[in-house]
Amino acid sequence: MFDDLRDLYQEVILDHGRRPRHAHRPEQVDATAKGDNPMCGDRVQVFVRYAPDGSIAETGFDARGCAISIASADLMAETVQGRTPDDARALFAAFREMARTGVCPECGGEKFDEALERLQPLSGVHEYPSRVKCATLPWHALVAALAGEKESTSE
Amino acid sequence: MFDDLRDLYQEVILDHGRRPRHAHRPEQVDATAKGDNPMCGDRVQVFVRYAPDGSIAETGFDARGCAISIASADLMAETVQGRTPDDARALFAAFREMARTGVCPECGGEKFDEALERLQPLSGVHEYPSRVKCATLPWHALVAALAGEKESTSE
Amino acid sequence: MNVTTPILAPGRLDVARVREDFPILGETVRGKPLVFLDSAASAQKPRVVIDAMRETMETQYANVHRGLHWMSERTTDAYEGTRDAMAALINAPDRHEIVFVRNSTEAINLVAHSFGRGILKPGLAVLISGMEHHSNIIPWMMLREAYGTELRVAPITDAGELDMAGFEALLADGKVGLVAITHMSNVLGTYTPAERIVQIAHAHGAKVLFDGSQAVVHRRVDVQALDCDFYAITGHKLYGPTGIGVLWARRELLERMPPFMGGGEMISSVSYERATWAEVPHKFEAGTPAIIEAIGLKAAIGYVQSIGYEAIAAHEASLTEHAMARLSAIEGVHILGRAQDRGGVVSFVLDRAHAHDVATLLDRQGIAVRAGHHCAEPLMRRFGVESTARASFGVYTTREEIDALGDTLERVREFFA
Amino acid sequence: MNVTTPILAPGRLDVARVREDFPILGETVRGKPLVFLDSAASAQKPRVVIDAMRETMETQYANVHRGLHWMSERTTDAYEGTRDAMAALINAPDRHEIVFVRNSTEAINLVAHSFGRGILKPGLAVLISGMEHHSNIIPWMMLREAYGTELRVAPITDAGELDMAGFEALLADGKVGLVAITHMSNVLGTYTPAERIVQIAHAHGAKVLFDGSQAVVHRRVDVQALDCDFYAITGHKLYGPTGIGVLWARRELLERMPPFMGGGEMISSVSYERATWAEVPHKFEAGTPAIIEAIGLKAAIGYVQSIGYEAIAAHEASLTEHAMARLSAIEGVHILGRAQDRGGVVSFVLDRAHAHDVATLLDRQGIAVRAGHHCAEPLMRRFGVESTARASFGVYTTREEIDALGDTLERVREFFA
Ligand SMILES: Cc1ncc(COP(=O)(O)O)c(C=O)c1O
Ligand SMILES: Cc1ncc(COP(=O)(O)O)c(C=O)c1O
Repeated sequence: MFDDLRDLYQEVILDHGRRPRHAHRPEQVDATAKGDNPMCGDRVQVFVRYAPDGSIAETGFDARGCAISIASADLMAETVQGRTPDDARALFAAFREMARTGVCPECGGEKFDEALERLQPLSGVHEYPSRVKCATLPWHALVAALAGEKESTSE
Repeated sequence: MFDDLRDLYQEVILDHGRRPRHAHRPEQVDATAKGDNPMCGDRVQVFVRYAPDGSIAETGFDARGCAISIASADLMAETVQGRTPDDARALFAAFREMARTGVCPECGGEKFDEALERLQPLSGVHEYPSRVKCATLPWHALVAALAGEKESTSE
Repeated sequence: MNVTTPILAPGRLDVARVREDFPILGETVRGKPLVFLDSAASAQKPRVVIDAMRETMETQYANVHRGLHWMSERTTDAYEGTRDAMAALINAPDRHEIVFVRNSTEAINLVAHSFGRGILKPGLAVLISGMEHHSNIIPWMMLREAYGTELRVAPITDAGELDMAGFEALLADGKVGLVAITHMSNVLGTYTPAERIVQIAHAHGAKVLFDGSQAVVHRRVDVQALDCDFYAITGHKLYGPTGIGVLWARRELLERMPPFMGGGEMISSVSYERATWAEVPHKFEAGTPAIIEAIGLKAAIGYVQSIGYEAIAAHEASLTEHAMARLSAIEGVHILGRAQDRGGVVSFVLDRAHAHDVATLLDRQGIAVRAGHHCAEPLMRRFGVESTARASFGVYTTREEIDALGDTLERVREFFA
Repeated sequence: MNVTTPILAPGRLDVARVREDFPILGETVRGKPLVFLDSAASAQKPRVVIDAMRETMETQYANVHRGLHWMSERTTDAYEGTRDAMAALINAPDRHEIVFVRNSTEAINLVAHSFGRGILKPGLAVLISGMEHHSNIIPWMMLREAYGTELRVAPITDAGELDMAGFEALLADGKVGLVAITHMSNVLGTYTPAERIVQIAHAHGAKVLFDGSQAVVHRRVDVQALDCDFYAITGHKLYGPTGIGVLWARRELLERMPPFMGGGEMISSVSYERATWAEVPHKFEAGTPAIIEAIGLKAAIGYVQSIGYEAIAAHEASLTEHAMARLSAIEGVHILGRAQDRGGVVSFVLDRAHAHDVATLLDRQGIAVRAGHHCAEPLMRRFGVESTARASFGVYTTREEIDALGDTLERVREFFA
């Protein structure tokens, strides 16, 4: 019955949505920001710990929301680890395109290939426009944290 | 071209609209009230002088408005002269019915026959609903004056 | 059911025939027939409403009032006719008590602004309940902010009913000037005991406003029998167009209230020094009104009356009973609110699944439900949830649609198990 | 004109083909073909608008925002699309600057309320002109009453133009916080010199609101070129539905302005203690908006653009020139206003005949004109009249219709001679 929905709720999403690996506050927090989608009530706070070279050493989060937003936060934490803030932003741009349209032909180049493959299961949201923000919300919060802001919205 | 319009603008209306006989303030004024149609800007003030027996000795008016409202004020002044306030009110009820529907089958009885015949030229307004108030406005003011009020609206 | 039955046997609603009146119900969504269970957010429109609006624009349209020409006179008659129709629908004693607004949100804001600042004495309180829609919360918070009016909140029980003892206690000090309460909750389906609310409130010197956004869709409202002071209605939930709603209020209150907005159509005379206001209700209707929409609303009122509230209430009661039973039977489904007197709105949560995910999975099967806080965040908090899924019913809802919801929910549960 | 011409040769309007787009123009009134010269009060609706509304209700309707289902998503897309269309029409830099309201009256009231009480410092003044519609007078009088804001009125010349020296003089003391002026008079047809007004006002530290109710119907409006701060638009004059209008405002102002009405859709989070507002423009759009009407308005915008403002302006200029000449030639007819820069609105009085009587006689021949004070009493007084008759033109108006007006007026004159 829900075979078509497997496009959206792939096993990896259900799994990360149910048992997120990064849903916690790191011991050391260098930057944090909240994201908030007033249209549906999803809320997330993202925590960042930097490595001495300024790259992202660790990301954690505290989220209330649907399977998609939690899975997205969790996969985000995995894929930005070890990246510079600039690269994390570029990866977000690529991911956002993918979430909106289902594909991202001109995205990133080699250095993002593996990350985007990891994020690919979330691309199914493009068929459910009101869910796109669920997937991008944690990223908005991350980008706000990297910019030293306290809040973001997914608008 | 305007043959049909003669129903509405009969000669008597054009005549009374152009040269009203009662468009003045009597020397003695026992009661007065203003009427005001905010929807079209027509304004009229009606003055009443009572006879010693309490009947209407004289009615005058000061009006700004269309031919219909002025003719109606003038014909009103003619037809209420010498009547008791109660009869003037009853005549208004009959006239209002005529203005709204074009006829007034159950109206008044003998004592109003002549007056209604005199007012009959105004019955054409019933085909122009927004003009009905032009014809009834002076009457509203008269009735307000008879009741000792200062203002009325044609609503 | 006999095919020769008239559309509506007395007290009985022939849902198959009703559905033919709603063109949209033939649509498919994601390849599946539309199952529209989101009528509490906004109802679909019957053909008579669509046609009334179309015909107005095609054959008889001009701006209303002030127009001394045929098209304007005819349009004015049609537009003003809605006032009569609405007055009849809710048994208002006087057609001048029907004020046209955009929606019930504006109706409540109008009262908060004009009655709140113009009549309510400073220092008095407004009493709402714990199950209000934001539209009946925020205007009073804004009034508190601007004017110092206190805001009190009557508690609700775990069953989702108004706690009458708690309600009365909040009136005890005589400082409540206005009780503003929903007549039917858009989340719990609860009907509040309107007559008793009014009796108690009036006994304590408070006026009463009902937010009738939901109630008037489902049962007969008689403002004289209720004896309330204000009643807010929104057209788009009553099978009418968007952009049109109604505030009913007692004429003596409307007379005393200052206008809300200023502009064309609401004045009697204007100089730069002074303006005098038009008679009620025009005093509250500044600018060109929603003419075409009012005319559409009249058609919607006629439609509802042609079915009859008895038949509507019976139909929805049976659907609701069925839905409560069907959904309760699903493991992990929890329904919010178990009021004795309730209408066709069922909110629920499913263990291990977020309401948004539930809604998306249902949508995939063409089933439209709402998910979120339903503009009632404080109520969500009261029940300890962030959001719920909500199925809501209208005249066109069928038992089969509820079965489809139930069956699909079973699969959703498995999906997230 | 060649029959194979596309509907609209560049810069040229084929009125016969335009008329086919308006179903109502085939109607008769009192047995005569309708001659509709009352577009300034409200325009007729082209088929694309009627169809867009009908199709929405028949095939794709649900409440917008918050809906996680297909119908709601599609309706939201269509509704939000109007914001983009309107932003493009008036060259707004940011779609979030388009706030949906009921009509321009509400747009101006919103500014008077939120900017007036929220931003404008107490003791400052609002400067309007002597040719405003009541909708751009009363809100400022109400603000004066509630908040003490001074109200100033810039004089106009006998030709019906803004007296620029007088205007500037009223700004000299630096106390004017807002200039609120019509972009085109609904009585005189005058276009005000918008760019100059803005330059002068800004130089004196005042913000500028234009009442664009009339102007945007007839010529291209570019809010960035004008450099104004607020612009008010009403949909029903722009060939769109009733019940929908737009306030455009600079985003930084909207961000700072407090909300006008409270309710659903305009909040970010709510507890009884505190509410935070949604992003602009949603902060100003409480409650279910006029969804179907917004979608209709988008169709109207598309229609206007498909004809093009150049063609519209050229067509209306030629009609206006013809009308001025034709009516001036009639003995006893006096036209109000002789502005250099004017649009398709001609107000006139006829000696010995009251405007209402004129309108009724014209109506008898199927010719619809407006008669009265046109919601501009102070302007009437300025010209020493109680009321005027007014003929106003739209894309569908023909030279022949103006001739019919002229010929009939000749007879009216004789009738009252
Ligand atoms: C110049 C002007 N301003 C304001 C308005 C008010 O428009 P609306 O009634 O649509 O709010 C009108 C039209 O009536 C107008 O012509
Ligand atoms: C109980 C209740 N009150 C108020 C509203 C607000 O209605 P509207 O958005 O039409 O103003 C709604 C619907 O959303 C409602 O269900």
